Amino acid sequence: MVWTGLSPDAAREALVNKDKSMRDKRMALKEAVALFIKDGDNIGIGGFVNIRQPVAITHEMVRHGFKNLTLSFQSAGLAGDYLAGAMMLDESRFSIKRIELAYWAHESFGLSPMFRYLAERGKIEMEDWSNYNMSARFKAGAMGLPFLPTRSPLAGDVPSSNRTKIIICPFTRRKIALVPASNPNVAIIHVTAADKYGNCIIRGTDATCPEIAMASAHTIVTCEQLVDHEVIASHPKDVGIPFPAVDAVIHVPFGAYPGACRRHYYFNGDHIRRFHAAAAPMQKGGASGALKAYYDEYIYSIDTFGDFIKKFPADKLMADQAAESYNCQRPA
Amino acid sequence: MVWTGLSPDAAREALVNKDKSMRDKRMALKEAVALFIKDGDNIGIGGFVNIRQPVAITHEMVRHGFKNLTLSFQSAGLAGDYLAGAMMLDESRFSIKRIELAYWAHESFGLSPMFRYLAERGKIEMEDWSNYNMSARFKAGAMGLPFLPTRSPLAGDVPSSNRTKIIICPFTRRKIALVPASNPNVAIIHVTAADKYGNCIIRGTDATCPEIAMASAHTIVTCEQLVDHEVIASHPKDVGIPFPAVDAVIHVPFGAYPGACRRHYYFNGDHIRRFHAAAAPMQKGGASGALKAYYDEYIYSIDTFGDFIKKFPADKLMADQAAESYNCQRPA
Amino acid sequence: MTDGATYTAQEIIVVAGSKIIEDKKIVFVGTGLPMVATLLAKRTHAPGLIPVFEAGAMGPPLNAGLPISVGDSKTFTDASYVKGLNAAFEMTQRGYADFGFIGGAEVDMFGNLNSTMIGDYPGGYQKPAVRLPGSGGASDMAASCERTILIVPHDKRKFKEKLSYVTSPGHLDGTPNARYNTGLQGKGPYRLISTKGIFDFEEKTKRMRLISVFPGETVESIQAATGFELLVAADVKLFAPPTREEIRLIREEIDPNGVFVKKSS
Amino acid sequence: MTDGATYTAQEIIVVAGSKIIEDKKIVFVGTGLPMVATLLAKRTHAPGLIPVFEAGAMGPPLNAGLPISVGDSKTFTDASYVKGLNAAFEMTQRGYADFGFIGGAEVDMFGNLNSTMIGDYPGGYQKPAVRLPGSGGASDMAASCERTILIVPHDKRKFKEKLSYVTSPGHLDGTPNARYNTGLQGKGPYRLISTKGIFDFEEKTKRMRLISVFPGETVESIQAATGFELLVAADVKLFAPPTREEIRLIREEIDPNGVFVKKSS
Repeated sequence: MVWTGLSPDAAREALVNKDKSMRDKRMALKEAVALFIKDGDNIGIGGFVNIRQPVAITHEMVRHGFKNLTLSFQSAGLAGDYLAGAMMLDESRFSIKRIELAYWAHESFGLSPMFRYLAERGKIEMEDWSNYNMSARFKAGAMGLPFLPTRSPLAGDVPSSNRTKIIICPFTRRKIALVPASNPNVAIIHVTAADKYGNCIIRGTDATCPEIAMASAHTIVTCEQLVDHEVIASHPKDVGIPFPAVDAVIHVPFGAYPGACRRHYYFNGDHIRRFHAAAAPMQKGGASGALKAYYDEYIYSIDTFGDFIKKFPADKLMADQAAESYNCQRPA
Repeated sequence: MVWTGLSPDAAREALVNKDKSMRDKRMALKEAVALFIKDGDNIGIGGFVNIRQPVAITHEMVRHGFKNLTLSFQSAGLAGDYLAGAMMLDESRFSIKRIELAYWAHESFGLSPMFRYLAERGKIEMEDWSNYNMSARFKAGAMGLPFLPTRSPLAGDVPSSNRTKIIICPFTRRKIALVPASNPNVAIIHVTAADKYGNCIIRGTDATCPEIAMASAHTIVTCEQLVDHEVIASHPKDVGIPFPAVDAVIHVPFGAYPGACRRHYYFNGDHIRRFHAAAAPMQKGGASGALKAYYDEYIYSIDTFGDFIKKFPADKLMADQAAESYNCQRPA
Repeated sequence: MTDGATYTAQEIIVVAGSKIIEDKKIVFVGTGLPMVATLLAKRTHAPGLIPVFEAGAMGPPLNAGLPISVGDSKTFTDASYVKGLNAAFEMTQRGYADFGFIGGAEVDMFGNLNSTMIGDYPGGYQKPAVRLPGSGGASDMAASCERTILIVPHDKRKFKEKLSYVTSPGHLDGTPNARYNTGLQGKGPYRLISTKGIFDFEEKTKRMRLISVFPGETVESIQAATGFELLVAADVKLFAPPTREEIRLIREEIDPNGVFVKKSS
Repeated sequence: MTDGATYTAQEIIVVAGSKIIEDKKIVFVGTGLPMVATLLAKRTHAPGLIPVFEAGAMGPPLNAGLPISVGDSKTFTDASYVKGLNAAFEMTQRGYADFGFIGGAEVDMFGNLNSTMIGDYPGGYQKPAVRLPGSGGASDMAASCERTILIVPHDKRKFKEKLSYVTSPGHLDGTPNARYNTGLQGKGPYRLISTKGIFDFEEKTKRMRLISVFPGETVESIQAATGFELLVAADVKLFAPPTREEIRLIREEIDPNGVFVKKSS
């Protein structure tokens, strides 16, 4: 097995045949998820740990139900958790077959009980890489290359856990690693602002969102702000993802919540802990009741991500906005 | 011969041992050129054709005098011309040994008589690459890699003109080219704005300036505007070249003139043609008088680039500024 | 001429070039006449055309007028994306450029182009008879755009059996899958526009084939000005001369200063 | 203790870590205690320290306080350069990171770290006894920072003869030029800070060597808590306990909410 998404030749062919024109790509999130994601797809997940993860898109994916997905990311937190939690509850409704990853946990918010549950029971294939490996793999895919060379990690057990090939550099005669491109079927990305054509502005870290979007056959983008094209085009160097890389644009305020989004809101740590607490019993061998209750309340019983956000008290949402406005002070 | 600048290992070693602290790097252009450039060096030239070429730096290099330089660039116009013209006049005072290039001419302003003079008389070693090859070579150098793979041009005579190695990709089993990194000794770059530490903002095309600066052992930057660090740090995503990559910062308004610089001035085509007209007789086998007169008037008889700019009538400078402000309308 | 416009050889190239480009496609635009043809297409049948320039601009409306360089400030204003050369070529390598519009000093029957040197390669490489500018981005566009449109002024010394140097790979030696086998992407040369007519490349042999004759030329006059044997399509068309409106757009609106389209004098 | 401060095991790690970092150097900061140590260094002896975070920030002053993630908004405000993960790791690969500050769940005598899994590799890789988060950027920092500073809580089960899995390469098997020969860059592990003392890696054998003992510990107590034979420096030092001011800075200014430095209760 070399390619788990599209091969480089297939990725080029798909892009060549795609309608890359500048057209209105706004649609409902439900529609985008149903239109572009299929069972068995390799999904490239944007953001980094709990920063700008495509949380709203994962909720909609859970509601829709998909089977045998491959998830590709460098470091994920909530996006992985929401998909994995659905699998913990009912594998016939939602399942992940394989993950290609560098890190799945929550830094100061601790380990992911969902990842531990699936991994320690042997329920998913794992392929471990480093953050730079996964970033370089998406970048190779975005550049239209079959691989990129890297100097890390090169030694230890990471290279033997995956498809890295170590060669002798023909110029230096020293060892160097080649990591194969990742060209996912669908990229799921949350950005700070976008226009209706899909030109995206990302504040704070780009993470590897531009690379994942350019590498994938299709890209679904949710955005905190939907702005006129003229506003974005007046600062073209701010555009991190250009419109031809994007297939669907959905305006979803708080789309990365309870994670953080630069200039908009800081982490809701309480809710992250509450979500994890609901999964912890199953990870420890206990019952699914708490996790099922969480999914019923926050995902299955509602129709849109807007309904999820409405479950938070306005003063809590405003407090998380205020915390971010302290991190990043600027007049409106 | 594999490495004409620093080898990848030597480039890393030089950077590891360099003082990368955040300190005031302002100095006179004369001082920077004398301090960082040596005979025999490989010089990475920023800009693209006649856009944001480091013209002021090349004037100072000509006044200083250097021998046996290697010039590395994707597409150059005026910067190459000013250095080459000096060699045409007196090889014992200024000489280029080798060029690694994709293009040396002036688009709508025609061919370079200086390049034709040196090339057609066999006075310089040439190594032809494509624009993407040279860009990827600088990028490999900037990334700390010994090479990058590329899919172009792969066929035709360009790969056999240079050190490209074509291998079978171990993942796809298709042919792919590897181009060796370029790590010049010194990068010469003109930017739109910089702070005293060397954080640079580039408007319009980045060309390959960030890559060249990050790849080189030393970088000399001239800037149209020298601004407070706080002004730049308030928009950190606008920074194209970060301070540790820069060794000298010199405030030189019109530093790319008579070429163009986005948001500041458009081309002075008349002066470009006048400069070329001075070199044309020698290219056709004639006398050096016109070219010598040009260099005497515009470079040798004066002390700084400010004196060069003063030779243009204020209304012409203002007209070229006005032309650019039409290209790129924005209130001050 | 249909409506009585007079025009120059460069002007008919521009008109022919603009008509070959399709609307709503991404076009990687080389310097010179391709820029004029792109603007003409955008102002006539292809308002949704998306230009890309190698210095890094994607999708500018070009409202500030004709760029005189592919890194011109006019290419960045109101663009959708602006980076540098690496980004432009990486996008092309990825498959984002539907068309590439390139020129050359010499062409052979398989659409390979020379823009590097006149002389003997490799023997005379370090001291060429005439040194041309070099590849620039042309060889990259030729390697990785999905389809390329070539522009070469027609002249027996430019349409050659064997090039001094192959800068930009076309259909190589014309053998089946020649491009794929060398690692290239894209379908290669799609059309060639000269000062005398329009050519495609025959499916099986990949040889240059005359498909359209400019006014005043014949199959014979074009073959006579060509240094190799041309294929000729069964249904060669007579290319309609530029209209008054097309010429007016070129002369008055697109290139009023004659930067690339020289004024007939 | 010199001035009578009481402190926790995490607090002395933070103080030791901050003292190892040199002023005016670029420090690639991993998540957790390294962030606290970096802020403490910046507010004491190393105001010119330049932090880099793997999500893409270079040189932020961190005036908005302690980041709780290496991609935290606080790392971007007033930074000198902000891109994404590729840029941060490319700079490191190029040689821009003088120090890398990383943690792990297990360490061996050559400073190799595990943060991937507890269990049997490769046999039990797809069903580990305990699945840890994975490398993240740690293996990249270990591979390409010029010198690395490791932080591992001291425990016989964590200081092991053989790791379950080598995530982040240290001095590998300790043979001469082992790192260079596998293609790695940088000098590898420089110091290790545990909850019991500070270690370097002896020049010739690359084995972990005790150089500084935290208050309350002895060479013997530390060896007893270590799963392999430690080397011991000829002049082992007693590490001075944290000062009241250092503890105040940590508790009141740097990590007042106990995000990474747990409050003793």
